[in-house]
Amino acid sequence: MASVEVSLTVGRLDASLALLTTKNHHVIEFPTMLLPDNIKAGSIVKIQVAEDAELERQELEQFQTLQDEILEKYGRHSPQSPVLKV
Amino acid sequence: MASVEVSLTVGRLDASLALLTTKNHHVIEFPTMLLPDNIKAGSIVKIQVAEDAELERQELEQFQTLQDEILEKYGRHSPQSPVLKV
Amino acid sequence: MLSQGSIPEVREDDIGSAIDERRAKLPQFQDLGPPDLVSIVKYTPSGSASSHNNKRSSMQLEPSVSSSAGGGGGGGSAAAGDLHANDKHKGEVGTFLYCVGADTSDPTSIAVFLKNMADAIAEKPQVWFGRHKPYRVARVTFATWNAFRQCDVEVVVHIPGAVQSYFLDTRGEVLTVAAEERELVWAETFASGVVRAIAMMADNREDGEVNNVVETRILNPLVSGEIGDVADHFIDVFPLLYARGVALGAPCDVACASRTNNYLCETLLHVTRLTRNFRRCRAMLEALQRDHPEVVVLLARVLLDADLEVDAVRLVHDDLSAHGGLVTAHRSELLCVQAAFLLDAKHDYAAAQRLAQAAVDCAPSEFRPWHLLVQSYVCLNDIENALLALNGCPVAPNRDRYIFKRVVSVAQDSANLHLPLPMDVVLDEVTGLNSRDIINEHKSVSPALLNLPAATLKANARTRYHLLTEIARKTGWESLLRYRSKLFVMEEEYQVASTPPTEEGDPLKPDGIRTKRLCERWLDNLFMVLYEDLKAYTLWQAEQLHFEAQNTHYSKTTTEWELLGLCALRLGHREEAATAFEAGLQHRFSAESSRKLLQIYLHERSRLKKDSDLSSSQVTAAVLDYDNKIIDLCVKICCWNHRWYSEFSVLLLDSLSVVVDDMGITKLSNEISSRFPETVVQLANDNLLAFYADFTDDGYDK
Amino acid sequence: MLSQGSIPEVREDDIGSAIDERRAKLPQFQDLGPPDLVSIVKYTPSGSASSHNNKRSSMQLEPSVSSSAGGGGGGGSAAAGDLHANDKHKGEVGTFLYCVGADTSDPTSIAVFLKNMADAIAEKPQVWFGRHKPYRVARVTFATWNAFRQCDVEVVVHIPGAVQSYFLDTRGEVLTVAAEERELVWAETFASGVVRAIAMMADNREDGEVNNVVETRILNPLVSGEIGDVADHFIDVFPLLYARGVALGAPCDVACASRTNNYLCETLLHVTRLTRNFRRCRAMLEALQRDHPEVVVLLARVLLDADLEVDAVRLVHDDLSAHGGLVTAHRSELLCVQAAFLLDAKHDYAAAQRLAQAAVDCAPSEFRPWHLLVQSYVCLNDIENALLALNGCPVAPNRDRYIFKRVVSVAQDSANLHLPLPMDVVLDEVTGLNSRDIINEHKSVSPALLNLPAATLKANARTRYHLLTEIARKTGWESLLRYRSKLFVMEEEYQVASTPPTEEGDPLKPDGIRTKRLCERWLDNLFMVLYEDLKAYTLWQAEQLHFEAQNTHYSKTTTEWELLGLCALRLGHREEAATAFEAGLQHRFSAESSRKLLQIYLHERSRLKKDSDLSSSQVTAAVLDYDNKIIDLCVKICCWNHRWYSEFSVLLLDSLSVVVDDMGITKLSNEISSRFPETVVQLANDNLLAFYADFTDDGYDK
Repeated sequence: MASVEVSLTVGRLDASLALLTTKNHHVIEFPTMLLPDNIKAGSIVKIQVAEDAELERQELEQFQTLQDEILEKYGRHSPQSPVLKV
Repeated sequence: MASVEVSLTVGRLDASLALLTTKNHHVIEFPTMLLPDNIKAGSIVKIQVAEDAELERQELEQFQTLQDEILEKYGRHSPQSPVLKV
Repeated sequence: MLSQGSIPEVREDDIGSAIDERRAKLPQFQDLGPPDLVSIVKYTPSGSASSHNNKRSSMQLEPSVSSSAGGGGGGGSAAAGDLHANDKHKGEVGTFLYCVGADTSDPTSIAVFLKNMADAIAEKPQVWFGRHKPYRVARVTFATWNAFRQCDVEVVVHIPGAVQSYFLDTRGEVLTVAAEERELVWAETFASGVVRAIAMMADNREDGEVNNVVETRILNPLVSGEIGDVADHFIDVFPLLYARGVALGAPCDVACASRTNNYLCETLLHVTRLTRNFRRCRAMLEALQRDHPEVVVLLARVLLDADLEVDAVRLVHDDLSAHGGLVTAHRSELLCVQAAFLLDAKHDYAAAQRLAQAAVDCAPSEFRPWHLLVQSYVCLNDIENALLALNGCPVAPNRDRYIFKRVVSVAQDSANLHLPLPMDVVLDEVTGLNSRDIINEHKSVSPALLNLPAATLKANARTRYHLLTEIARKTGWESLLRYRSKLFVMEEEYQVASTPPTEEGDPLKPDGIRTKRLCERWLDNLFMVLYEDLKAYTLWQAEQLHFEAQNTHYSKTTTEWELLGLCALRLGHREEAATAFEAGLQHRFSAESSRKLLQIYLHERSRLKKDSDLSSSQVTAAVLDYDNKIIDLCVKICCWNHRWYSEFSVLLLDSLSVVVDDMGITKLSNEISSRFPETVVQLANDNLLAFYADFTDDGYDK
Repeated sequence: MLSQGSIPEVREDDIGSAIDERRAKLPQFQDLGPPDLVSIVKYTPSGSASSHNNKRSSMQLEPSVSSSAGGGGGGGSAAAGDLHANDKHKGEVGTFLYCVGADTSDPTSIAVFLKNMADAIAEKPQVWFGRHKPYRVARVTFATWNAFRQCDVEVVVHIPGAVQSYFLDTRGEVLTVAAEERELVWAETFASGVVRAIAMMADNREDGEVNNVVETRILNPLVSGEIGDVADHFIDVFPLLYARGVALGAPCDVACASRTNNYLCETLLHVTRLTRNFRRCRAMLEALQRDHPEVVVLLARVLLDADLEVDAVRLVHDDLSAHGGLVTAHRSELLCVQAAFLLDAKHDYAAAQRLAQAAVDCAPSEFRPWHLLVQSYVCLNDIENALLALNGCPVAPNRDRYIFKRVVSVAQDSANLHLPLPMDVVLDEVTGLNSRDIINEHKSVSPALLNLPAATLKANARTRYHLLTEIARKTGWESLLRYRSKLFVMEEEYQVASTPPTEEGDPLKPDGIRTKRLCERWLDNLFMVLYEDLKAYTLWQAEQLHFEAQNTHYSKTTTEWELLGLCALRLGHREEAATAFEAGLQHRFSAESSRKLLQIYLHERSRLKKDSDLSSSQVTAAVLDYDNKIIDLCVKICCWNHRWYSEFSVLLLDSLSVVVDDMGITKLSNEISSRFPETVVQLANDNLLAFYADFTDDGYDK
């Protein structure tokens, strides 16, 4: 499964955003919320990002079930009091 | 070691920023650069962030070595041609 | 009903200066652009001048071939400024007004419209700044913005004489249009005009469709056509323009306009609903869908408007199930259609919430998915998630509704403003209202009531405020505050947390900030706004109770009642709002109170019809009662609009249509005749009843 | 050298209007604020008026006790406006000018300064708009901005009569200052004035210290004191103000001002360097460091300025090693000091790069760390990383250098401007320059050369452009373009990549965008700017070669030579730049060319001294040659500055100090006397030599 793993240095950080730098001169605004609690300016963090195919499949399945329920409930019968015919 | 792990849904994304949503109604601007290549709108990603204490220690050591070298090279001898005495 | 009294005019300091100013401002026109401009040159005829003119040939309705728009022939590059340099008369005076809703589908239609206006002015001596002036019109120029092509279309009618028409690009240069493109350009020009008229009414419906540019004549674009049925024509040209609809911009609850989410599409849906032209529109969209799959969004909405629920549900289901995991560009919009349907029509809040969440996930920066998500949570009584989702709503502080703006600035009390009182329709209570008295009434209102901040919220801020008031209605104020401090970090806590680490590298933040989150500043502000509204409302209710307990009459002016009613309405207290508006309307007419009351009545009436606790005869009697009140309000508002040069209101057409559905056009007409003077009856027939009878797709009973 | 000819004035339409306007604008004053304002009321004495005045007592230099600043006594809340309501004379005229560098350490110093100015005006009939006017001065008002306390300090001198002083808050209300705070407030006021004068010179050094507000009299704050040694005083009060230095703002290469990185600290370092007052400053900072560890940053810089390298290196090393992994707030600044030292003084590029990178890592949004990082890479010939780091530089488009701005707007050609020619110093070549001729010369320059975009780059954009030109010098243009397209995604590629996925959920982006990155728009723009400079430079060089090959004289005006020289200088072609400036200066004097040439000479001179290929006598001869050229330029620029009412230039004091170090003050004085007329010699003595002799900490040989 494709995944990205990088090490970054934590520069400034406030309640919402942290500035992380990479070795090749990227500066990345990163949500502080996604940083562990013990992180402070000067820390080095390892970030791993991977696609969660299994969860994606589950969600898709649940969504399809919901769609089918909606069709069953509201798409099988003629409306009770059609105001108009087209 | 403290680490954060979250699952997020990828909404819009462009060359620099992706918008990710959490189940509890956070919207997070995330650098596209840190997403794997196969990610597209609708994907679910797992993000893990952890402090890299070992790398931190190494970097600190290297930095200290550099400092000591600088002291050795430039801080041990009197300057060659002092213009002023204080 | 074109009469001298229904044409407002602004006198120019220099003849033609309004057109010049418009041309200079073309580069600033955005999206839908401003209303059309009518520039008039008129004169009081002397012997020599009129004999000079009589030498001219009679009016020629076809555009002169020498102009570029006239067929791409020779001489098309003449500077537009030169085209005015004819027809000098002694004692000429230049005037202008704005105009909306005129048929701009070809130069002939525009010329006929201008000629009618010229005739009205010349019909009899005009009352002109206190004197009677026997004006003749030398020429009339019409300028209308083609929003698709970003060009201004000008038509000049010389009387007597020729008609010229040309297209100007944003630099004011004459644009050459190839003969084969001519039809398309005029279709664009026509649609731009219809969209402007409808979009303004739709965007400002909550604000009573009020237009602040008083020197504007507003016509119903759906009945003003010289070309036959305007609605049919609009539906027919829609496919030609569809792919460029984004150029027109979108309502302010859209963050980023798309092909299916813009003013052109919104207008199509309004036109179709108003004229009940569902069959034609459905066929058109089904054909269009073959090349543009995303049209499914519009098709679903039309089917729902046409009460073809089953068809709509299937259509949406099939599209949402077809693409597997891939997220189509229109997925979020379609999910919103489905969510809104489940929420409003089916009260299936749990399903609506999941759909809204799915819409948010694939378009996190769009507004509507978030609004629907909050709404679902409110309906599910899930206050915490409702507040969190509200806090997550994206905002666009600079977006605003489409309103008409002046191209030529005119002071409110300008000595150049000619604002006649239309004497052709007289309903004392309405048309005789003294605006000075109302201003004085305003001045006497307590500032606390007059300056409630909720009254000035704009665009999406108002929507988000509405969502907050719905939450507050479920929780009450005290409990709302508890929720707030449980979920959100307060500003002070934030300040501490965001201070950069000093000396020793402070720990990141105080405990708890991770589980709580920052309350967006705008939401914090809305809490304050809500507090002010609640304070005013509570004070009023307590006062009134106190007076009633003492058997004293609780006396307020109409303006005060109106402000109290609006406050109650914002807080969702519909019944108290109605009481306030009704109390105010007992003293005198108020357009704003009438419009709000009209909307309350419509709402109550529809609730009644669904009320299963009442017997059918009870319902019928109660509905009839509401119908009569609705008729009364609609006719009065129609008179008021006419007095301010507007003959078009989507609100009135929508409102009265439910009455027509109940009693048919003939009975409604009789009702109106029995209650109102002849001129008012005529106006109601022209502006309202004739529309149902002659301009709709036989959805109404005679 | 205060004479009538060195006081510019602007005539007021209403007496006192400048002071009124300043008061009205107090809420807009930011950071350092505007220059001081001197408002003068003068009159031509008639019999009655002067007898009226003679009743008054003689001038009283102590502030009147009734004013709040005078000791916190009674009546302190009187509105400041009332304090002017005395002294009405017939034929009164109001004038004003700005002033910088006056000693504002107490009301007495200010009063003496104002009295001297009044005496100069009354000394003899003033040439006033073409007529001789025997003016007397009725009163002078002085207003100076206390940037620490955000208040304006006003001193009014009535002649003859009392002195009043008071503090106004930003609303224009008189501020009550407790007696025990008085000393502190005056220390703030004093320091604010010194910082304004020095910061303006330092920030605009690259622009020739040019001040565009012509009606300004600029004095050297370090010699203007009535209180003894200004530099000593500044160093002594520094600890009192240190903690509030952030209020003064910081130079534009600082993103966020800190306690050790702001105009107050910069001024301390300039004052210490100019006056060679290192001992006093070091002792003060060492004491201050006990409570404020971050002062180590300033201490290290002072030690380096004092050539105490070993002390500095140890100090920095110890601090950077002391905190373990914890990042102190001043760490990034200290790393920058260390990196700059290794880069500039030691040419240890590899170490400098690692330190700059460490500085970037702990302050990624600061400017200087990035600039140093790029610089290190350039020196290491690592072009790719230099470009990537340049692209990473944070930007602040709205930050600009500190310049003097008008508080009262005056048109360039205003009939109220009184701009006398100071006749006390005459050096024909310089003071006789006809500005009309120069304007005409400007008009004849080809627009391509006149409008080179690099010339108008501001603040950090200029720094970043300089870094880009250094890269270009290493690579050449063609190779630079290859690097660019290898490293960066072009705008068009980006557009494709950022299009949202349509139908089928497009793959994220075309191949390769991951390894490349977006070129920031400003960097893209700088490439264009560089291209224009290179084009102009290449064209010039080719033309000149062509002329020389044909043995034709290559003829240019001074303005053209100047523009070519500036272009060459920007591109790092120092030798060609010098040739151009020298060629231009053969026709006529130019202040800009002279200043740039001065800087080139200083640079070459210092290179010479380090050149080990030359014999010591060769070096001495060549250095002497440069010294003579430097003397010549400095004296001429000094005359030019004096002609424009400015007696202060950090550039000149710094430049001439190297000559003083070579030959001593006496020899330098003799050199000047032998070459220039008496008045010029006097000026150079007053404005330059006297400074080294009397206002420095015996760092110079007599």
